[in-house]
Order: sequence, then structure tokens, then C-alpha cells
Amino acid sequence: MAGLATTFGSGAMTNSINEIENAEVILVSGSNTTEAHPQVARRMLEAVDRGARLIVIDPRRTRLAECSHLHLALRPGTDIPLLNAMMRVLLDEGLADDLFIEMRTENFLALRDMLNRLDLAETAELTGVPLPLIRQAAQLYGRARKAVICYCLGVTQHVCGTENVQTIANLAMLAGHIEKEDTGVDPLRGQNNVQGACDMGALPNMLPSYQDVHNEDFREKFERGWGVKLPEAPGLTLVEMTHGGAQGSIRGMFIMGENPMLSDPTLSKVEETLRGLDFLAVSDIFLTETARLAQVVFPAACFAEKSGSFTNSERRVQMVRQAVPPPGECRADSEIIMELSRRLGYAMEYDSSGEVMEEIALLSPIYGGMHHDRLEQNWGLQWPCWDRNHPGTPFLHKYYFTRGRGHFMPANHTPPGELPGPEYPLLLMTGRIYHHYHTGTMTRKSERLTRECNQAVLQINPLDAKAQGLRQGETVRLVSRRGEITLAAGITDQVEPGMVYTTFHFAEAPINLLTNDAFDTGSRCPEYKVCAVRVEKIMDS
Amino acid sequence: MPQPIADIYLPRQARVEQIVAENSQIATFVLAFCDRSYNDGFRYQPGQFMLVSMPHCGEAPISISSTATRPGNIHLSVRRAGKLTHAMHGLRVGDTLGLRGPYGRPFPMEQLAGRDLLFVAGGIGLAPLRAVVDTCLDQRDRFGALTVLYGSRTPSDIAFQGDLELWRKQGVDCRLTVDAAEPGWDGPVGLVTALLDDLAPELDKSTALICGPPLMFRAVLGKLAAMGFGDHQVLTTMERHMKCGVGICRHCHMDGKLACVDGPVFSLAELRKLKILELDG
Amino acid sequence: MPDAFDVLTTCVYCGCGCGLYLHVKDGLVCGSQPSRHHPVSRDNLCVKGWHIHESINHPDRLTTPLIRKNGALTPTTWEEALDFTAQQLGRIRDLHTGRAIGVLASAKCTNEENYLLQKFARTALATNNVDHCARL
Amino acid sequence: MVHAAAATHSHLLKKDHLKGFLRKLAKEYRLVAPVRNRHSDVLFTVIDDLDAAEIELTEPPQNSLKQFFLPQQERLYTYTTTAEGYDFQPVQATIPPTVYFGVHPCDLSAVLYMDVVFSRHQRDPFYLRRRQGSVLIGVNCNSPAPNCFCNATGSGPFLEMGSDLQLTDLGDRFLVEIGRAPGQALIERWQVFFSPSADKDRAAHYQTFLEARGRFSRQVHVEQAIRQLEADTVPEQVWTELSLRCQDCGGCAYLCPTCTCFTISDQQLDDAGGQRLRSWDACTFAGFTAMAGGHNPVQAKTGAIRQRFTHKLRDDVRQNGRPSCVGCGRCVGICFGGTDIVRFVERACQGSL
Repeated sequence: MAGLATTFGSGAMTNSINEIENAEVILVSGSNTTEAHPQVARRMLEAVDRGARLIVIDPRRTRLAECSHLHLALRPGTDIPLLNAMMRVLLDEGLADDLFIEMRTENFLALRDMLNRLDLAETAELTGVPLPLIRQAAQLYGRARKAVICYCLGVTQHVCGTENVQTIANLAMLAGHIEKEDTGVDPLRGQNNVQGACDMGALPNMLPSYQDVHNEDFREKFERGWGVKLPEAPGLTLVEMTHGGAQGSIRGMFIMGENPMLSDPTLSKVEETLRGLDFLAVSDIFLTETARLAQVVFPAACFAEKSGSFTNSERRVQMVRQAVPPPGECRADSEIIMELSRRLGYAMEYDSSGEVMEEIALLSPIYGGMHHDRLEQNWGLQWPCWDRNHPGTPFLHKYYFTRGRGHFMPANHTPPGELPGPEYPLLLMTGRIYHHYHTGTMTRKSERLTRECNQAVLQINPLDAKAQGLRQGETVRLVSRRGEITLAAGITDQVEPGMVYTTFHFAEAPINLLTNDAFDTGSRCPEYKVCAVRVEKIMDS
Repeated sequence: MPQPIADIYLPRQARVEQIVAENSQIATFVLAFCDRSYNDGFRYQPGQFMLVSMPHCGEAPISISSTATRPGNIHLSVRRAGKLTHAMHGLRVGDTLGLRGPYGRPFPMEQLAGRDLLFVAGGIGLAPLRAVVDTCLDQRDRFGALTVLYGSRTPSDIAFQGDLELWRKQGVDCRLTVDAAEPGWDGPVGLVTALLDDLAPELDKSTALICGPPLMFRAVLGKLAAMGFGDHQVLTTMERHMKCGVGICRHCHMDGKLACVDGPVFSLAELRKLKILELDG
Repeated sequence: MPDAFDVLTTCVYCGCGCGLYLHVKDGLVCGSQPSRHHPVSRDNLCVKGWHIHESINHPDRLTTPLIRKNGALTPTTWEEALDFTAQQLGRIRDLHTGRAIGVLASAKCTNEENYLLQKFARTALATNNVDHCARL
Repeated sequence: MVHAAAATHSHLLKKDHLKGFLRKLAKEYRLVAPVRNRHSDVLFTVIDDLDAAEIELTEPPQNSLKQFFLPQQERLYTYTTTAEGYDFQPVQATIPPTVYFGVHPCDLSAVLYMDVVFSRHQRDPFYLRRRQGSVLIGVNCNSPAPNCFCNATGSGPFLEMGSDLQLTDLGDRFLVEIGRAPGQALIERWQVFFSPSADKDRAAHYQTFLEARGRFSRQVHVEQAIRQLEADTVPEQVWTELSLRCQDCGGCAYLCPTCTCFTISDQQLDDAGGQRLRSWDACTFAGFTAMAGGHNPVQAKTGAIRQRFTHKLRDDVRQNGRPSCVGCGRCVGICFGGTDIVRFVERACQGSL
């Protein structure tokens, strides 16, 4: 979420989920909302039923796209030109919010100059979306009084992910669609506590509450709090750690509740790296693909067996309450960490998760007023919550941006790291489906969810399927420069000719064997949304 | 105070006494309940089905392919389709499985008495009809002429060959066809509907009993109608996903009817009142 | 304690963060239902939330620590698993500095656990090599 | 539906004495009632500590009695697979006799419907053994909630039969009508709590009913939709629109007090055996009808949606003379795609009213 941090100062949803249903225009980009964020989609459709306009930017004809008023089916990886074109229309038609730009933003001239150099027709051509549609979308968005933009990994998982996000922010600021209730820019977070893990400083360059590791003052504060000298240099990112190779600089790893052996790009490299470690310990609730490679596996308690808090996509910190004791000898991850830390010479003594939260409140300003007794009441609190009396913040950037003024960051088109060619003629996109969550560690253990869906399906357009002589449901081989898998063909016009789509939940069809480990230099986010593949018919009986 | 209620969901243990491989995909399992006295008293009618339990696979409905006129054991002819039927194909003689039933509305044998019966089946569809054919043969005088038309994919896919042989010997007019010939096959090639061309049934005393895949089913219906069969003269048995077997869970819904209690045997006249895939395409 | 009760908690299946009740009977979670007044769930869950209980009691859950012996993961005691892990991580830290250790936190774990883990990494292991799959 | 004269054998229970009466009941029965918990949600809850429980009789509880008679997930059997064979052992569940207190008319109607479903073709032992030991104490709805439409489904706001005792709030007292023998027995056993009702109480009861009937905020033309379904004149477009919007959550069926579809599945626990579970299911799931091998006789999503509403509003009317929608409003406003039964009725009737 580096993109929003540089433009607005905070990388999180500016609105609450419930505000979305009050918007007049909703622009959704790169989000299969009905499947990945059902409750957000519920608000979008509610808004539509109240009369709001829904614009969907997605290469695929998703269910939400079918329910939309305008579907801009762009070529994958052309988000920036599409949004730039929309902004140019806003400028040309006098729909830019001059007062907002003047009062609240900076660097507008750079954006204006870039937009004015744009050839609209050429840009539209590049995106594959007809110019009149782009114009219509821009007008709808620009003229609305309350408009939200929701985006998800379809925007960020590109080599230019950061620029994509910055361009979205540019659009919102140009139209003045920020700072107000029911109006803003909303990145939808994929996993249940991604927001919290980031807030807590589970990041190589940030201490809790986004306090830069570089910054001596911040470091000093934590050194006082924790009583030790802290390392200064920012650490390695996940992909840097898991792609170091057998002889990489990382020699030992401790992995808590993650499954990089299914979720990370170019899995063969991950496997090589993990196998090459001197030591690997994994803590998880099931024996995941990653745990199978470990020297030590800790049986962890699941969410129903411990207490603490999660932070959802709308920055709402909510309680997780223990319902049952952990099975067998399972222990909560916090216990495991404390035991290890004590053995490594740094004793951490906390009697409860509430006590941990008290320390978090002490050291993390945006969680300053978050205490378990407060979270127990009502429905949690939305950060920033500066002190015990602060009511929390339903929407961000009222009166001023977190960073002061909103900063326009003009960006130009960056082609994807890998595009289809003669040998690999199809463009592969990856994503999630409704019935499964992430690497399927939990959902694939559910009788009902597996009954409804237990197979990786490759969505392919009828034309491409016909060219290969594929039947519905037939097992096909999918090949990229990095690897190959087999999976079932699902013939559908949800995808355009030349594109295929599948999900990463299934260990027997680990799509990340194929994906490209090219990643965004800003956020280190891998380019899951675009890589070049070919589909092969499997010749047997 | 409440009286005890029979545990209708409790499967009873049954033993595999014999396995007949009908083709590479279909086998007939000859079963008997381990509880001998229960086995001796067990009665059922052609067209009914059992719910079969296999370890860790849950239950699946399988139509009975034997006739109650030959008591002592139950035949279930099973094609490999899902997890449970695959597990069944791993059974060996002496192994046990779970059974409960019989369930469902059977073929109306009383109404069929005295009539010429025309059986039209494809693949595993002959299994439930086999129960009727054998019942008729065991009570030969009660029924008129018996004709069996049976379609298979290839000659090596022809199942129930032993039965067909026996039926022929007992005067049943059995005619086979295959979708694709193999060396050594000199019979007809094509849809089972083509076999109907050669027949001239006496319409006023004939009833057709059909069972087979949806495509075949629709084609046969069309043909029979053209030949002059009324909707009341056509009977079939429907296949649906089922869980309870006794009209509660509703997995087998068919536009207001339930296959498990209102069927699985239906006349075409009854089916015509329903919006179902088999008829609407 | 009644034989059956409901505990309000937060769903783990996406970033929406629904409030849901886990239904506990005889010490096992055997059902889930949404909270009506919760601002996100508003009386409904998606199919994953409605079936969240099915994976909690699953027989495949890990229930004992495992340690690799002769190439295979075998059950062990907590003491051995913790001691061995601490010893190995300590050895690498002392030999190569904390830069040779990587720690992955989790977007599925609680705030408190993530806080503790990054604190553990930065203090006990002396490394900033801590991340999670935020971008995946 | 309710007449002043109908309530002949009725009693009065002063509100001050309600807790005392419940305390007596709780000694001999497990007590279940709608309780407002500390998160402000109202759920039917097993009450352990009567003094700590805030019983809520106005806001409809979010769960229904279905959860108690047909649990979301219940273990039917354990099974073993050994050399001796493959054997099922019934789960010896002890079901305590239970008083369900504060049941709204819609939920009572739903129980009556479930009674029919679970004993029409065969008697379902798991449902009936829970049901047989139950005593239902209903409470009529003086102020229907905003989503309620039981007046359109013939299942409220007042109900005269179905419960063992039926309460009506008359301000400082409840009018208590006896529905069935177990109710009569309760009154006799603890008659000290009750006093005879007078004509004025019965008049107040009737007046309360009339007022309640006028308090519905929705007009839902259920009857008209039933006629449309029976005549097969619901435009195809309605089904298409609804199925595009349905997002497969199953929530409408799970929250519905009369959706009784279930599935049965096995869960392996170890090498030697496992358990057979029965759990709620929903006809809107594709997997509900998919057969082994993948063929699904309900191919399009429209078929599943059609089944849901047709079953509730047409098939059950054919079979039982009334729809199995009891107008409780639980599914209203909770649909991810805005396609609840009220929207369906509205769309189905568009242009026909």
C-alpha cells in the first residue's frame, strides 16, 4: 500500500465499509468483490438498488461487472493509461475540483502537464476500452457528489502496482473525492488481518504504527520501550527472503501461520530456498506445504482457541475471543514466541493479550487509545485512535491529509514484466474464488466448501478453447517459462479471448509455479496479475 | 411419554457375497445382510433403491437390480462415478458395507400385468430394469411379450451380458446396439432409437420402460411418441442426488416432487407436469 | 456453564471482518452465525463464514509438536521443540548475525501475536527481516 | 383470526411474577429464551443464570428454534471399520426436557411446519426426540418489527394454537392462554402464579391484537405471488435477475426457521473410523443437487433460485394449504445481492396487482 502512503500519507481504506452504500458513484478497479469481499459487494449492490451508478474496471466480466452500469474491460496492465485518460476528460470538461486541488494538494502542475501531453485516442487504444466509455465513466465519477473508488490486488499485483495506486489517488484528488464521508479511496485488504500485521510493524522497514526503522527518533523510542539496541538497516521483504536460493543470505527462518510454498510466486525458487536453509521452524494449525519442509513444526491454536484482536480492511480493531480450549497440545502463537524469546535471552512476560495491547497502545500512536476493555464494548475502534477518549476514525483525511497535503504523483504506462508472445500466447491472471480462502489450509478442510468447489479451474474463452479443441471440464496442461501444472478447463466468456484466469488456492494445481517473480519496485508486490502462458491439450485416451 | 422412534437412518451391515464384473466400469454386487433373520425377512419391489454407506464416503442411492422373487440377497449394479462408487469397486467378497432401505415408489407391477413390456436402456440404465425383467420372467404368465433394447458405447462396454444371454434363452427379444463398433461386432451401430424402427408393438397392450442418460432418454421419448405411445404408457426411473431417502432432506427435488418418495419411478404423464432438465433440455 | 453457548468473535476468512458467533456444544465448536448488530456482518455471513466451524474441529489439525528425525517429522515434546528451535536460531544469529534469520509473520494471526513476533525478531533475533504476505 | 370470545380458558400472570415462574420452570427444565447479550444481539439462549439474563420479548431473536430441533451440525453416528466389519453406533445424546419461552408466532408456526416435515413420510428420530421433550411458551407480537410480514403469511401477529402456553402482553400483566396439555399441566402445577382472567382482560387482549395488526410497516403480497407461481406466470426475467444477484452464501436458508434441508456426510477421524454428521444445507448451493460424476439436474442458477421460492410459496401451499414462509423477516435485508423473499414477491407481482 506504498502508493497511498506517498500520496495521502496513510495506506488504508479512507472510508468505512458501510459508507460505500451511501455513495452515488462507485468505481471498482481490479477487485472481484462479490467473491473476495462479499460484505463490501453487498454494500455496492445495495447502493445500486438505491440508485447509485456502478463502474467496474476489470479485464474479466465478473459477476459485479454484470451488475454494473459501465464495465471497462481493459487490457491487463493498462490501468494507468485508462485512469490518465479519465483524468484528462475531467480536465477537458471542467470537472476537476479546483478549490480542493488548490487548498489541499501539491504537485498538481506536474500532473496537469503530463495529462495535457496525452493523446486521448491513442491512450484509449492502448487500454482496449472505447473512448466514449472512458468519457462516460469519467463524467459519472467527476459529477458525483459522493464517490468512492474501491480497488484490490488487481491493481497492486503488477510491476507498476505502486504507480497504479498513485494514479487512483490522483484521480480521486483531481475530482476532490476524498476527505468526506461516503467519498474516498478504498483499498480492500485480502486477508483478515493484513491491515493489523502491517500496523503492528510486521514489515522489514517499519516499526509498529508505520514508524520508519530508518528514523532514529522512532528507533530510540522503541529501544527505550524494549530495552535493547535495535538493528538500523531495513530488513528483507518476504519475496527477498523466500527467493534467496539455496545459498542465500538467509540461513534460518521462523514462519508463523504462513504458507509461502503455495502463496509466493515462482514456487520452485521458494522450495529451493526453504530446502537450502540451515534451519526452518513453522508454526501452523495444519501441516501445510511449507510445514512439510520444516525441521520443527509447532501446533498452533486457531482463532477460536485464543484471544486477541484483528484489524479489518476499514481499520476496525476488533476482538477475537476464545470459544474453546486448543485441541491436544496446541498452544497460541504468542506463547510459542514468548517461550522462544526467553530461551534466546530476551524474556517477554505477558499474562494476556490485553497486556500486549497495552504496550502496543503505548508505542503505536494510531493505536494509542486501543485497549481491550474499550474494544470489548461496541464493535471495536477504527484507527487512528489517539488516546483513551478518542472515538476512533470512521473516515480518513478530514480537513487535512495524514501527510499534510495530498501529493499528486503523475505516472505513465509501464508494460507488464512479461507479455504473451508466439510461444506463450495467452495472458494468465490469478485471483481468488468465493469458496476458498488463501492457500486453502482451512477452507479445504470444510465438507461444504469442498463440495461446492474442490478443483482449480482455468477460465478460458470459448474461442481459445475451440482453437485447442477443448471440452468443458477437460484436464489441460498450463505452461509458463517457469513451470507447468494441470487443471480443469472452464470454458466461459467471463474472460476475453487471449486471456486465461485461475486461482491459487489449490496445492494440486499450484499456479504460483507459473507466475512471474517480477515485482513492483515500490511495494515489492509480485506481478500475479500478468504472465504469459500456453494451454496444452493432454493427449491420451 | 414419548415412545421410541425407529432409527431410520441407521445403516445395517451387509456382506458382499459375490461380485460380477459387468464391464470395465460396472459391477454387480451380490449382498446379504449380516443379520440373517433380517435378511430373511427383507422384502422390496422392482424400481426401489437402497442407500449404500461406504467408510468415509457417506451414502449414495443405488437402485436394486435384483428381483424380490428371488429372496436371499440383493443385487446392486454400480458404475464408477463418484467417491463412494469408486470405493465400492474396491470391495472384495466378504467385505461389508452399510445398507438401508428399500426406498421409493416401485414400478407398478400390478398395472403392468398382462401387458407387453418394451424395455429401452442405455449403459447402467439397464440395472433398475433388470429387476423388472427378472420379476416378469419369474412370473412369466402374468406378463405379455418382453423386448429389451440396450445401447452401449462400444461392444466391450456391453454390461449384463450374462443376463442378456439368459433372457434370450427364456424368450425375451433382446436387441443390442453400440455407438461405435469394434472388430468382431456385426450388430447394429447407432442410437438405441434406431432399434425401435424395427419394432411394431401392439400399442393398446404395450408399455415402455426407459432408463438411460438424458440425451438417450429424450431421443427415445420422441421416438415412442411418434410410434404412438401415450404418456401413460411410458415409465421411467429418475436419478437424483439424495441424502435421506425418505422425503425430508429435499436434495432430490423435481419441481415440487421428490424423487425419493414420489419416485424414482414416474410415468411420462407425471413427468410432463414438471419442469425438469430431462424433459426441457 | 450451560451445555451450549455462543461466543462472539471475528471471522478469519477475508478483510471484511464479520462479527460472528461460534456455537459451542460439549466443548466443540459446532456452528456459526452472524451478529445482527455488528456493523459489517449485519446478520449475514458468506458461505465461508457460515461453515467456519468445519475446519476448527478437523481431524487433520496438528496437535503435537513435530521435529525432523532421520528425515521424517515425528512427534516430540514442547520442551525439545522449543529448545532445539531456540538453539538453532541462536546459533545462526551468533554465527552470521540476525541478518541471516528471516521471520514471517502472518496476516491470519492476531495483532498481539504479530506485535510480539516482530518484537521477537527485532530484539531476540536482532533482525529487521520480518514480513508477511501482505501483497499476495 | 382472534376473537374476544375465543379466549375462554385464559389466566393472568403479573409481569412482576414472570421471573418467579421461570425460576420454577428452570428447576425442572432446561430453559431457552431470547436473550439480549452484552453485544446487544438477541439470540435464543440456554439460560443458566436467570438473574443475569436479559430476556427480550419484543425484538425478534436472530436465530430460531430450528437451531435447537435441527442443529446446524449434529453427530448422528460414529462408525468403525475393523476386520470384523463396518459398524455404526448411534450417538447416545441425552436431550434434557426443555422449555422454550418467549417464542414469537412466526417461530411457533415454523415449529409446526417442521413437525410436519419431520414426520410426514417417515418419522425422523433425531428431530422428534428433541421435539418430544419440549414445551413451547409463545408470546404474541404487540409491535411487529420493521421487517415482519407474518400478517401476509397467516402466521401472526397473534397465534391461538401451536404452543403449550400463549402469552399476550397487556401492560403490567400477561394474558395466558392454554394451548395444549403440557401447558395446562404447568398452570396447574404452579397455579399460585396465576389468577383468572376477566372479560376486560380478554377485551384488552382483542384490542391489543387489533392494534398489532395495524402496526405492520410492510405490505407483502404473498398470496398474489403464490397465485403467480401456481399459474406459472412469473416472468423468466425475474429468475434471471435474482440468480445473477444470488451470491451463494446460504444465509437465507440458514436463518430461515422453516428451511429444513440438510445434508449427511462422513468425517474420518482416524484409521479405524469416523463420524456421520448431519448439517444444514441450502437448495441455492450448486452442490445441493450435483450428482456423483458431476452431472447436475439443476443446471442453471435460475433453477436453484426457482426451487427456493417455488418450494416455499407453491409446493408447500399445495401440500399443507399454506406457505412455509412464516413472514419472520429474518432473510429480509440480509441478502448479499438484495434478493430476499420480499423482493421476489414484489418482482413476481409487478404488473399483476
